[in-house]
Amino acid sequence: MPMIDLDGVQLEVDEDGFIENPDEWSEKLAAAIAKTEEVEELSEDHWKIVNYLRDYYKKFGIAPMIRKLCKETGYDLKTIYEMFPSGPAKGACKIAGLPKPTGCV
Amino acid sequence: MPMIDLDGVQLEVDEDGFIENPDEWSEKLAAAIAKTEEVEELSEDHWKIVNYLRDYYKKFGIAPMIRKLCKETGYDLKTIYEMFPSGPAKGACKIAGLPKPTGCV
Amino acid sequence: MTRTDFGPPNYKEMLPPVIKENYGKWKYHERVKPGVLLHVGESGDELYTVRVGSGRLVSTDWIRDICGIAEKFCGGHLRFTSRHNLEFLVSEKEKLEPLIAHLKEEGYAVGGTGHSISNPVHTQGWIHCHTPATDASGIVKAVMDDLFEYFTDWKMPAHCRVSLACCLNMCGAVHCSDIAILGIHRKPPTIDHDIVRSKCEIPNVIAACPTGAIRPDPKAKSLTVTDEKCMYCGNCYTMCPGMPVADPVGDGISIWVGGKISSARTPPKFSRLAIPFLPNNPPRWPEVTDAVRNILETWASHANKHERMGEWIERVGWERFFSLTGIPFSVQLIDDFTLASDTYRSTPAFKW
Amino acid sequence: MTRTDFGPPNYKEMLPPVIKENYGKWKYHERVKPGVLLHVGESGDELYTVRVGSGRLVSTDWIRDICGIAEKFCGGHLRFTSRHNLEFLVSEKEKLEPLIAHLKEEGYAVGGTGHSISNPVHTQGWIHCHTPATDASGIVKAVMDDLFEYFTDWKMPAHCRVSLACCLNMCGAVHCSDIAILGIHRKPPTIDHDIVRSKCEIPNVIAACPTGAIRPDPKAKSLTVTDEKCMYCGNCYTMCPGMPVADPVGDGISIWVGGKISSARTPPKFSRLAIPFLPNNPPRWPEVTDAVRNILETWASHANKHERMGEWIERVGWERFFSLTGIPFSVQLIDDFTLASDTYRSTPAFKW
Amino acid sequence: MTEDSKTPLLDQLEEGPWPSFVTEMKRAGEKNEMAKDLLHQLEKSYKNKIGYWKHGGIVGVRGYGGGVIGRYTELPEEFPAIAEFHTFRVNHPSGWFYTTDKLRQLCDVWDKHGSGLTNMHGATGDIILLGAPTDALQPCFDDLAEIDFDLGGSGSDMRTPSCCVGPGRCEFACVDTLDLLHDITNEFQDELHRPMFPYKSKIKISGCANDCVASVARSDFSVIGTWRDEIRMDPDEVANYADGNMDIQAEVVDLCPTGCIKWEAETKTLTIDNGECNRCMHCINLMPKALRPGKDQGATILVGGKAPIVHGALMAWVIVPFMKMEPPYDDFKDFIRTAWEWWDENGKMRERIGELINRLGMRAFLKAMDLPPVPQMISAPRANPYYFWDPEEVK
Amino acid sequence: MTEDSKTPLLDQLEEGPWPSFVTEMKRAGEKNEMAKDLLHQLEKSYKNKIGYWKHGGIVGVRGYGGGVIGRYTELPEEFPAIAEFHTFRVNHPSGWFYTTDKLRQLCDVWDKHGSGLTNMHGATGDIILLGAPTDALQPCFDDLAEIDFDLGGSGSDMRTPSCCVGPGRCEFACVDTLDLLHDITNEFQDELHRPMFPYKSKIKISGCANDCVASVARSDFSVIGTWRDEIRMDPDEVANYADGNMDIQAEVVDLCPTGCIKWEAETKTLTIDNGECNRCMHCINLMPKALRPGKDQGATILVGGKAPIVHGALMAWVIVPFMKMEPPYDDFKDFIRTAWEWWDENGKMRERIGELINRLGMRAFLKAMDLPPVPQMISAPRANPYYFWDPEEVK
Ligand code: SRM
Ligand code: SRM
Ligand code: SRM
Ligand code: SRM
Ligand code: SF4
Ligand code: SF4
Ligand code: SF4
Ligand code: SF4
Ligand code: SF4
Ligand code: SF4
Ligand code: SF4
Ligand code: SF4
Repeated sequence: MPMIDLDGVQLEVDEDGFIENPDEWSEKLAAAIAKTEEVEELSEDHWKIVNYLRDYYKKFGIAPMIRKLCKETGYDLKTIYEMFPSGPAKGACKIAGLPKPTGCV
Repeated sequence: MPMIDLDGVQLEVDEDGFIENPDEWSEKLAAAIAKTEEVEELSEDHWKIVNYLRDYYKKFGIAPMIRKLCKETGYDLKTIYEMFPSGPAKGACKIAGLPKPTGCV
Repeated sequence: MTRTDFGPPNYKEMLPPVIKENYGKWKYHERVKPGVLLHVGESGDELYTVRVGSGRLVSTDWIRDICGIAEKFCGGHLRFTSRHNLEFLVSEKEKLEPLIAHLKEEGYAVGGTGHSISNPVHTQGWIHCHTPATDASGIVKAVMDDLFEYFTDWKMPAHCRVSLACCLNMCGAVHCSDIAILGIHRKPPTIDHDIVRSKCEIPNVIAACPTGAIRPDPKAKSLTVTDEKCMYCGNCYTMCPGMPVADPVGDGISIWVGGKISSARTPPKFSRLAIPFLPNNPPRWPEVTDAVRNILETWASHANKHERMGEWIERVGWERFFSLTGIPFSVQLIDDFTLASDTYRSTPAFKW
Repeated sequence: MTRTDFGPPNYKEMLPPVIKENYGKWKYHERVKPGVLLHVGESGDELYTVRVGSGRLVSTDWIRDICGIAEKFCGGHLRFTSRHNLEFLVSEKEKLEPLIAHLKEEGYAVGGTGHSISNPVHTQGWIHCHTPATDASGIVKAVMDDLFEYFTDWKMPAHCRVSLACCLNMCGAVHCSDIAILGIHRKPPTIDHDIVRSKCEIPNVIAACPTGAIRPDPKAKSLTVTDEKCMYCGNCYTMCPGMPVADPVGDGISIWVGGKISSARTPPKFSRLAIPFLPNNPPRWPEVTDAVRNILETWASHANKHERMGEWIERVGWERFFSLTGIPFSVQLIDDFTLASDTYRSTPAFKW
Repeated sequence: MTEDSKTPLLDQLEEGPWPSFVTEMKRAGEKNEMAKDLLHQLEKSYKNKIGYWKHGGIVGVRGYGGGVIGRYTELPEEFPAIAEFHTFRVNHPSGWFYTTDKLRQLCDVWDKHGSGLTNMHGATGDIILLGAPTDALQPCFDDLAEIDFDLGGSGSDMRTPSCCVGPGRCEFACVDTLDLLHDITNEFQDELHRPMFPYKSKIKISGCANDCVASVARSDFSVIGTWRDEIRMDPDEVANYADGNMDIQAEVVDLCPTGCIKWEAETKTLTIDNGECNRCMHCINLMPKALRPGKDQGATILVGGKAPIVHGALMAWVIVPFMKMEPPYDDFKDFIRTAWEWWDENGKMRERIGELINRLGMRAFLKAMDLPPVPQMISAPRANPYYFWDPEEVK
Repeated sequence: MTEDSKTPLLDQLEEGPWPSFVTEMKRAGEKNEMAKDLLHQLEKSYKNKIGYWKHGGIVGVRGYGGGVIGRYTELPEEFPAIAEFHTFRVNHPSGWFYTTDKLRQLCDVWDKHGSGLTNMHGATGDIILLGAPTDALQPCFDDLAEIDFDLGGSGSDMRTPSCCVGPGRCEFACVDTLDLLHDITNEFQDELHRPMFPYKSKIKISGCANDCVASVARSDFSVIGTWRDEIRMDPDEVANYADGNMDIQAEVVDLCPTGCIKWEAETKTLTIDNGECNRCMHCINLMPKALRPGKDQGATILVGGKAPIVHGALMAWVIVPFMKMEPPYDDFKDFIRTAWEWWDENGKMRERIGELINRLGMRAFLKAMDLPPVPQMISAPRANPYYFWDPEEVK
């Protein structure tokens, strides 16, 4: 089972690097995952998106559709890719500790 | 507006003799309506059906389908017509104070 | 105690002798002329039928009149057809022409056989129903006055069945007619909540709505209608007097074409919407009579022999139906109900 | 920084000179012989195309091999077709026969043009997908080995397109093929609630079920499947790894017939179910190859010239399709999904 | 006539060659107040483009749950004679054959109790006696019973079945439509008179695929006569048609849907490949003297036809491709009973049997009817891959 | 060969005349461990009749949201070389034309980073590079970019569009399919590479109604070339076909779906009533030397085709009967953008545009597209009476 190192603690992730146990998510963990997705530092802008994703997921049990994400966070898709080079699904959702999206983000 | 006489009190009914205000229904009223439907006396058997209709209506907001009525009261349709010569819809439901059935009884 | 359950009169007692004798042993028939059929039995017996148009809404005196005629010419026997025409059954050939002459004299309409239009099957309308969007008998009268020549003559390439129903319940079963005239509402129900509360089985009303436009309103012990989802079918009103849909401005007529019933050549077909709305314009509904005549004559002049309306349209294509009749194509014609996608065109092969 | 969004190679740089010169100015074509087309430009230029069957799943070495051939005979140009065949583009007539000879020598399959079967469009199967009910390449290989004579020769009355998809997602777009081979599951998903809980977007999974068989189970933070409502489409698994449907016993093949794409003569048609289940029997799936051959040959021997599978079936009727092929009619063939009622027969006019 | 001036709109419908219902209403109105008020209310509808009948009404006669349609005007003050104006549905004799005696008796009863207006006939087939007050219902029915006219159906019962003229006057009939109709109407009196189903249920019987009672479109159970053997042919009569003004190639052969007829003009020989004939009736219709249905006759039974409420109109579907139809018609009666039983057990309120089949699937219906699936039931197999397996089968 | 004995089942697929993918796998396996493990895992699937790939996988390259399909074996211990085995979808050049140089470059890149196995091509049209480990993805893409191969689509984006050979080698082409494809692929790079829609969206372009890329069945936007004027005819060549072995009456005239062709065998004259022709291509297909599409060319645009998930397969529907198709194709691009906008705004998760049109109704879609309803959009008008009115219209 692949692992990710969080301050020396090893947490289980799946092959794609998504955390296995959503309850383990923490802001620190997010930062650690971010590094694997070429996001060196989680800026306020990054957090805005990560938090939006988490809130949305908590509320609806799914990740939002891209159009919604852009509309509601105010970032266009280009900017989101600049912030998360691996994109909203692989990058942002992973960092936000969401399940691997099968839908659209 | 047509009226029905209940111990001297006049209650509103529609042209078909269904009571206008369902809240006015009472056992006495039922007996009065019964007379208009050629049911001279409401026997225990009659009441079983009338009560079944009322209970069902209270629970589901509609009159039961005939098959259900027969199954659950144990009377076959022939017997019901013997008891209520004008039939379950025009006779029994009217006596039970239900709204005029548009469905099936 | 009243007798019950004794059933209809026995047809055997109603049959004229020639039929009794040739029952099930008819050999062939001929179409003698419009309105007149000849059936010949294996025995060689002949039976002439003279078909007479009927307004269907008739008085007992009219019935007595025709009884008189039947007694004079047909041994006291007659029948009605499945399209409500009257048929005089003549077993003595020599009485045929006198009967026809008598009928014409008395103003009866002889016709309706073979390649003619027959009596439009129709319904109650304002005469006796509670949900009509139009009248029935009046439009039929206006249309048949206009198309009378097609009833009394063989001027069409094939059968053409015109039917009318005054609301979407379609008691006229217009849904498989060559030309159907259908009353439609165009406004959602106006709700009388008091009536709904005291007189309606709310769950049944909700279930009655084909588009799910009705929702319960438990607080008001009533219900609400989402107007945008309502297509005015009136089924809620059927279930509940508190939801009338009729309206002098909203109500009117739609025209449907291309249905058929018989399996001759092609399977039965549903009628399809050609004109979504024409106004109610009593007493003679000129927009309707014009539309029906236009469709009928366009078909009659373009179709091949024995080609029913729907067969013709399928051969030339609906795009050609609209260009030839000059009927404008409107968005209502495009289906959006359950089987809609089957009616969309999935090919670039169409006509301009 | 990596370059992005530069798009595919420009086709213009890929075209052989003869095409550049005659681009958009081709005048006509001829079918020289099976596998060989001739296109003639308005300029008079000729272009021969030699079509070669491909297994589609190929190694880089194979690509290099064909590059070698194209360099020798075609000035270093080649193309693939929309059905994954390989085409050598020969602008010098004298190289045509040597090319063909070379191809045959090397064991390449020349054919697939005109009234022959072409390469079956197909999918990943057990090679690379997570939802297959069968393999793809293996069945295609077995079927084409069996039908090879129909690839290299013109023995059929018209086109016949065989396609394969290994699950209901139908990546092979088999839904409009003359003969479609489709992998199906036959068991409802087995649910791993731990996975569902931690890895699945439950609302999306519920919405993914075409028949509404899935309900939330809020207590377990998971979901339940009503097995009787499940028709094993696997869409829930697509959405959620906790709901696999694959099963060695349940999985197998269904056969569909009569679809088409082109609008020639008739509009495109959907393929329709002929055989609801055949077992997975690797490596050569004999039940499947037999079934395909039977259908193909029954059609080929009964259809008129230019009559595709679906056109033939519509002409003779499905009842005749079943009696001629000897395929038993099973209840699964009767539709019960959304548009079902359109497929029921509403006429007593059918064949015994 | 001062009377006339009150109905200026309707008066216009007394002109023209087609028989005028307005004239009929006036004739009845001359001796009957109800008919007169009806005329005037109708004039008002014509003026205001709206009807004036109240919703519904439940009235009836003793012992029956159906057969009378209750109706009250919204304007009882203006039109008191039609304050109550209920219609009887009177069960017609098979094939709508009458003796004039019988009709005269009917007229007398109706003049006595009702408006004097009728529909000959209603769309379902009944004699419609149009308008009587509540009090007149039972006496009127009693008098009808006296002359042997029973009521038809209404409400959630079996509706009055009907049939084409069949063997009474048609050489095409492959079923004794009149007899079958009479027999089942009597068999199912209880179902006809005492609503017991989820909704209405209609049976119509046509002697051949011309379907002259439109059964396929408007009955839950459509019975259509057909045959299994070969079309009978009289070659001489074929030749006669050809000698007449019929273009056999164009009118018959080219229009045969299965392409199974050949015509040799020179020898005047018609050949039918009966194995490929689908018995559509077209050739027989055109040459009744020369061609006749085969001798091994029976009926195809189709189920589920209906008007559009609630889910769109349905045409009936082939369920039994062929059933012999001979008295006492036990197979057919069993079939109907089994189907009703399944429907009654599973149907929702106001769900016709066709809708139920659609909802639960043909598979469930065939299973309940214990019928094997055959290709004759469908025009094409399914195009979607969403089908079910019995877990027993998957082993 | 000891190697062989490990794959007894697959070995059987090396026999027979059709090219063997097993042979290809073995060839690749000779130099590549991934290919070898893949072969062995497949053998295991053949034995056990089940696949061994795990569910899904989200991997990719920098800056793109699609283009790589993640895949992991369930049996990494048994088949370690394919523990990670992701595929690239590489955007093919219009019409799948290649120079051998280009292909050789591609092979070299793929041998360097991946399994050495490919699909030429995938069902959508991409070059499928079959299997590379996660770490190899970015370097491989970098090398691909070096030789000008960009990625195609995957996920909820515009998928790699494709087209028929068109003017490249077909005299029937009424649209410059190759150019249009190249143009829009470049135009919509963002939509191709960065999933942003409710679900996938496919565009396919065929030069004529033969639809050689099967666009009508498998694309959300199907562009099919056609014409508005008259079929061009060369009467001499018609006569030549007749002199050859073509039975023009039987093969052409009788099969014309509109019956608009006449053939006089004696004078060898073919007449087409172009007004009634529906441009099905049949006659042109049969006599390409004699008949050609008209000169006023453009395309019909159909919308909504797709495979069966979730509500059953759809074929695309005519939305624009005719659109001129000339560079810079602005009308077409606007059309696509407007449609995407409407879909993106209204679509549910995983709802294709055809399903959305079905759900909201064609009326809503046409309104959003600002298109007038025309009969060319339908094969038949509605048969149900359930239609809507704008309250504005009812006055
Ligand atoms: C009398 C009647 C039966 C009855 O029991 O009342 C009847 C009687 C005959 N029908 Fe009919 N049909 C009668 C209603 C129908 C109906 C039902 C309807 O219209 O609602 C149909 C189905 C209509 C449809 O397809 O939409 C019907 C479709 C036919 C056909 C098929 C026509 C076709 O080509 O599609 C034939 C065959 C023919 O006319 O050649 C036919 C043929 C006949 C024949 C020739 C049968 C015979 O050998 O006697 C009868 C004389 C027809 C004529 O009018 O020329 N009958 N016929 C009905 C007369 C109704 C009327 O007053 O007009
Ligand atoms: C090369 C290719 C286009 C491409 O861009 O790759 C192509 C090329 C031609 N097609 Fe096609 N078709 C090609 C896929 C298709 C498809 C798509 C498919 O099969 O998935 C179809 C639709 C199939 C269907 O209807 O189900 C297709 C339906 C046709 C038809 C219509 C046939 C019919 O009667 O229904 C024609 C006309 C004809 O063959 O007479 C046609 C005609 C042609 C012509 C004659 C056009 C021309 O003038 O060059 C080409 C040679 C055909 C031949 O093989 O004999 N092409 N053609 C495709 C070859 C695929 C292959 O390897 O077999
Ligand atoms: C009288 C008659 C029309 C006529 O003028 O001939 C008629 C009149 C009514 N029909 Fe009907 N139907 C009549 C034949 C039909 C037919 C035709 C047939 O039976 O062949 C149909 C179409 C076939 C079918 O059953 O589907 C028909 C389909 C309906 C429907 C829609 C049923 C459906 O499932 O779609 C309704 C609505 C309902 O049942 O609530 C309906 C309801 C009604 C009601 C009871 C109105 C209502 O909403 O409650 C009408 C009473 C009018 C009145 O006050 O007299 N009527 N109705 C016909 C019965 C006469 C008779 O017994 O002979
Ligand atoms: C690779 C390819 C099959 C092949 O072997 O060629 C393919 C492979 C997959 N398809 Fe596909 N589809 C492929 C062309 C198609 C096509 C054909 C086409 O594009 O012309 C279709 C039918 C047309 C359509 O889009 O409707 C198709 C309809 C689907 C569907 C059902 C979509 C629907 O709306 O019905 C799914 C399911 C999904 O999206 O969740 C799907 C899903 C998939 C997935 C991603 C599996 C999944 O459930 O997530 C498969 C990945 C396999 C793998 O691991 O490599 N694939 N898929 C094709 C893409 C290659 C390429 O890019 O060139
Ligand atoms: S069609 Fe409608 S309005 Fe007319 S009689 Fe039937 S239910 Fe009444
Ligand atoms: S009229 Fe019809 S659509 Fe409108 S609310 Fe009533 S039942 Fe629903
Ligand atoms: S058809 Fe199904 S199993 Fe086959 S590749 Fe497509 S998604 Fe995978
Ligand atoms: S396999 Fe298909 S039908 Fe069965 S539960 Fe999953 S989504 Fe629903
Ligand atoms: S249905 Fe057939 S048998 Fe009955 S009257 Fe019509 S033609 Fe004659
Ligand atoms: S009955 Fe119909 S199918 Fe049979 S031969 Fe006559 S026309 Fe042809
Ligand atoms: S679709 Fe038409 S233009 Fe394109 S290759 Fe096929 S035949 Fe030629
Ligand atoms: S293109 Fe088709 S419709 Fe037009 S003339 Fe040719 S065959 Fe007939």
